[in-house]
Parts: sequence; structure tokens; C-alpha cells
Amino acid sequence: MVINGEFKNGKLTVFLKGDLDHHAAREAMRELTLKIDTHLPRSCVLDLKNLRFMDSSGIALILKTDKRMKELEGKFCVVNVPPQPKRVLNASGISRIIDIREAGI
Amino acid sequence: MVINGEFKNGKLTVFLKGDLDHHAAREAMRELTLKIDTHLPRSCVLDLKNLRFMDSSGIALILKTDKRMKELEGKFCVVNVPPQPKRVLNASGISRIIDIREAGI
Amino acid sequence: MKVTNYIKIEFPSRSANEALSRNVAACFAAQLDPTLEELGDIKTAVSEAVTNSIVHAYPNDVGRICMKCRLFEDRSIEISIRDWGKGIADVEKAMEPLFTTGDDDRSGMGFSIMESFMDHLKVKSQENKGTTVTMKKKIERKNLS
Amino acid sequence: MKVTNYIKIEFPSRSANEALSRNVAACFAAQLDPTLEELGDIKTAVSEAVTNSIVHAYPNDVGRICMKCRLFEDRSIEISIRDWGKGIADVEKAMEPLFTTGDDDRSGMGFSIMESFMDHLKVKSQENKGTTVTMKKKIERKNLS
Ligand SMILES: Nc1ncnc2c1ncn2[C@@H]1O[C@H](COP(=O)(O)OP(=O)(O)O)[C@@H](O)[C@H]1O
Ligand SMILES: Nc1ncnc2c1ncn2[C@@H]1O[C@H](COP(=O)(O)OP(=O)(O)O)[C@@H](O)[C@H]1O
Repeated sequence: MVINGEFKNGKLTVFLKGDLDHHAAREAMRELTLKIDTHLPRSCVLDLKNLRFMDSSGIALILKTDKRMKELEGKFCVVNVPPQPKRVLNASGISRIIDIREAGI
Repeated sequence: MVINGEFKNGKLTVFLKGDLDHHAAREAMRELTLKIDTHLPRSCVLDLKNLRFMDSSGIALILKTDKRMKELEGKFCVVNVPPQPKRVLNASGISRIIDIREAGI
Repeated sequence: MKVTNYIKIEFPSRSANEALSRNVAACFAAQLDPTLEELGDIKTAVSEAVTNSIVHAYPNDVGRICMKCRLFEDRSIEISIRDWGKGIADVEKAMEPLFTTGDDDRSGMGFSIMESFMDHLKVKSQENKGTTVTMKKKIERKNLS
Repeated sequence: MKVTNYIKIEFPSRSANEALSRNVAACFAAQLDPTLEELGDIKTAVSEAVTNSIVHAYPNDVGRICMKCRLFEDRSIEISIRDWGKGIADVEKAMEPLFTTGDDDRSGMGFSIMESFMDHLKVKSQENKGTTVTMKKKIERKNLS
């Protein structure tokens, strides 16, 4: 799992690459929280384009990030979701409560 | 394992694709023998460009093909060998007795 | 029904083995020539079950996990994941969507995902004895005309 | 030395499992971040040993094969492949390059390849009891400056 971030004009974009399972999630969540706390962005975009695999650990990560961005009164969305993570998002029902898009905010 | 052949001007080129292990070798040998017996080529080229994996079962196949082509008084060579099969050829020492080239005859 | 192939694997409950075990299941399933979607579903379901054994069955120590994959004549695969850990007191409750005894790293969606990605799911558990999760999925034949 | 991870697998001696077992070994080795060459060497050595159990140990029936992979602190991997088949009468002779009791589908190069691709090879065998092949390889650390 590789995590990269990009901050510009109040918008934080975070790129996840590799496999997001329980093994990777703790480290990913720590990195993500650090980036949000550093920049206090107005909007946060989670870009999954290079995510090869995701299980329900990814659901927990997305829900926690959404909660954190709500606390900051910012926006949050998930973009470029590949087929396998998309099926996990749909099966868990969070596609109904989280903003999931094809491109950025 | 997928085997394709091409016959032109007395030259038979056979392309091996996939994994050449003991499981695949019997079928591959049968196909190869059939092609040689059908065309009775003056030269036979074994193209390994798309061979992902090969173990010592591939050595046996190459030695048998070489023998068959010698019986037909034809030429035989192996071309486009990827790194993993190359290491197997080298370790077995047959790179010294079989004609192994970068391109065709 | 006749079993045409099987693989049994055993490994310690370390989180690094989540990827290993789902990849082994995928290698095993590959002999049926599944679609990428079917392969992804199997990997996801295995990942959920193995993660549960790592996180919930052995929360404070490293225990043993066994996975068995069996292939049947009718192109169905059965995968069972077994641990000898804490066990589940109320299986029915544990299987409800969103139910979790974990912290906010867990979503409570593990069993729901196994259920929706596989054709069949059975959970057998006894407190302080361990848990066995058994899942089945039929792989459709491709290129039917 | 301390074992930091392991996997044990068991499968029937069907030729379709040659690919499965070498891929499992590769998945296991992947945690050390080996080069493609190191990964290829491990897959090849495993393929040779497993093929031997399938072809020579159980020539006329389907038997059981076990593979154990262990990871040590010093980044070495030990892989053992065990069968309960025919066994080898003269191990030293069997290990000579080009020696084979098989037909012309076999090259007699299996043990030579295991030896040259792994750092260490040990063969233990007893006639009609079975054979255990144990191989070791150290995976070098990348990006040392
Ligand atoms: N192998 C197991 N051993 C002990 N408890 C388990 C096991 N698997 C599941 N459970 C229990 O069932 C609950 C629900 O599991 P699940 O639906 O996978 O969600 P999650 O893992 O996110 O909590 C877990 O929180 C745990 O209490
Ligand atoms: N697991 C085994 N069980 C019984 N005999 C074996 C086993 N492995 C190797 N042998 C014997 O050792 C010989 C040499 O093996 P090897 O060098 O791998 O070459 P090959 O498999 O091509 O014959 C085999 O021909 C066989 O007689």
C-alpha cells in the first residue's frame, strides 16, 4: 500500500495504491489523518485509481475520513473507483451515504 | 499453454505461450510433433517470446525437437528466450548444444 | 459430489498473511478459468474471513488458521476458514450488517460481504473453541453459445 | 534461527497442482520483496521438486504432497516438499546431472536445477516410504547504499 497526497487551493487529494486490507489499513488511516490534520482542507478527495484490492477495512477507512471531514465542515468524496472496490462499496451500501464520483470535486 | 505455428518457404515457426511445465509439456510435444510431421520443414524455429515460465520439462521438449529435426536433416533453433527460461537453459547446459538466438534463422 | 482437486493450507494469524491466503485461494480458483469479477469476489470473501480470525479469534496472540479449498465436478468451489480462537457467542447476531465487537477500524460488514459475494455461507462457532466459516461459489462456464 | 512466518500446504499429486504450488511459494516469498530473478528461481525449483513427487513418487496413483515454506529472521526462505511415495534407492546417483529413471519427457536435470537456483539442497528418501526435499535461499535486501 502506497499513499500519496497533493494539497492545492484548500483541496487535499489522496492517492491510494496497492491493496487496502486490514494489514494496510492502520498505516493508511494514520497517514490520511496526518495529512488532513496538517492541511485542514476545505475538501478531501480520495483517489482509488491505483487500488488493486479493497475489503471491508476500506469501508471503515472511508467512513472515518467522512466523519473527520464533517467535523471540519469540509467536503469529502471518493473518485476513480476500480471494479473490485466498487463491488465492495456497493455491497456494503455506503455508496448511498458517501459521495462517489467518476472525477474530482 | 497455447501453441501456434506458421509454415512458410520450408520454415516452420512455432510460438509457445504461457507456462511450459510437466503438466503442459505432453500436449505441447504432441502439437509440435504433429506440426513437424505435417510440414516436414527444412528448418524449425521455436519462438519463446510469450513463454512466461519454463522448467526442465522444457529442456526435454527442446532436446526431443532437436533430435527430430536432425533425423529430418533440418535445422533447429530457439529464439526470443525471456529471462526465466534463459536461466533454465543455462543451468542445464543445453545452451551449449542447442542453437539459441535473438532472432529467427 | 465428487471432489476433483483440493488444497489445504495452514498459517499463523499474522496480518501479512491476509494477502497470502486470498492469493492462494485465487490461484486455486484459477483452474476454473473464472472472470476477473468472480476472482475478485472470492479474494474479497477470503480476506474478510481470514481477517476475522486474525482480529477477533486471536486478539492478543498469534494462533493457527487453516484454509481448505475444494473443487467439485459441477465447477463449484468450497472454501473453509477455521480457527481455534475465541469463538462467537451469538452467531446470528454477529452476522447482522454493521454489527461489530471491534473498534472503529472494523465496519461490521465482513459477513455481509461474504454472503453477497459467495453463493452460500455457513458459520459454525463455539465460544473458546473456535470458528469455521464455509463458503461456496459456482463458477460459470465461459463462452457458452 | 527464529521463524517469522510460515505456510504449510497439502494437495493431491495432480499435474494441475504444479502451477498452483509454485505460485503459492512465490506468493509466500513475495513478502521479502525479492527480485523477479529470485522469484523465478524459487518457482522453478519448487516446480522441479513437486513434479518429481507427481511423476516419480506416485507414478500410477494420486498421492498426497505437502509443501512447507518457512521464513527466517535473516531473510532466508526454507521450502520443503514431501511425499509418501516410491522413494529413491540411491540418492547420490539420482542427483547426478542427466540421471533419470523417467522416459524421454524427463531431462534428468531436475535436481541440478534445484541445486543451482537455491543456496542449499537436501534430499532425504527411503524406498517405499517417501521423499523430502528441503531447499534454502537467502533473499538479498534491495537498495542498499
Ligand atoms: N473468527 C471469529 N472469531 C471470533 N469472533 C468473530 C469471528 N468472526 C467474526 N466474529 C465476530 O462477528 C462480528 C462481526 O463480524 P464481521 O461481520 O466480519 O464484521 P467486523 O469484522 O468488521 O467486526 C465481529 O465483530 C466479531 O465479534
Ligand atoms: N520424489 C521422488 N520420488 C521418487 N523418485 C524420485 C523423486 N525425485 C526424484 N526421483 C528420482 O531421481 C531421478 C532424478 O530426478 P531429477 O534430477 O529431478 O530428473 P528427472 O525428474 O528429469 O528424472 C528421477 O528420475 C527419479 O528416479
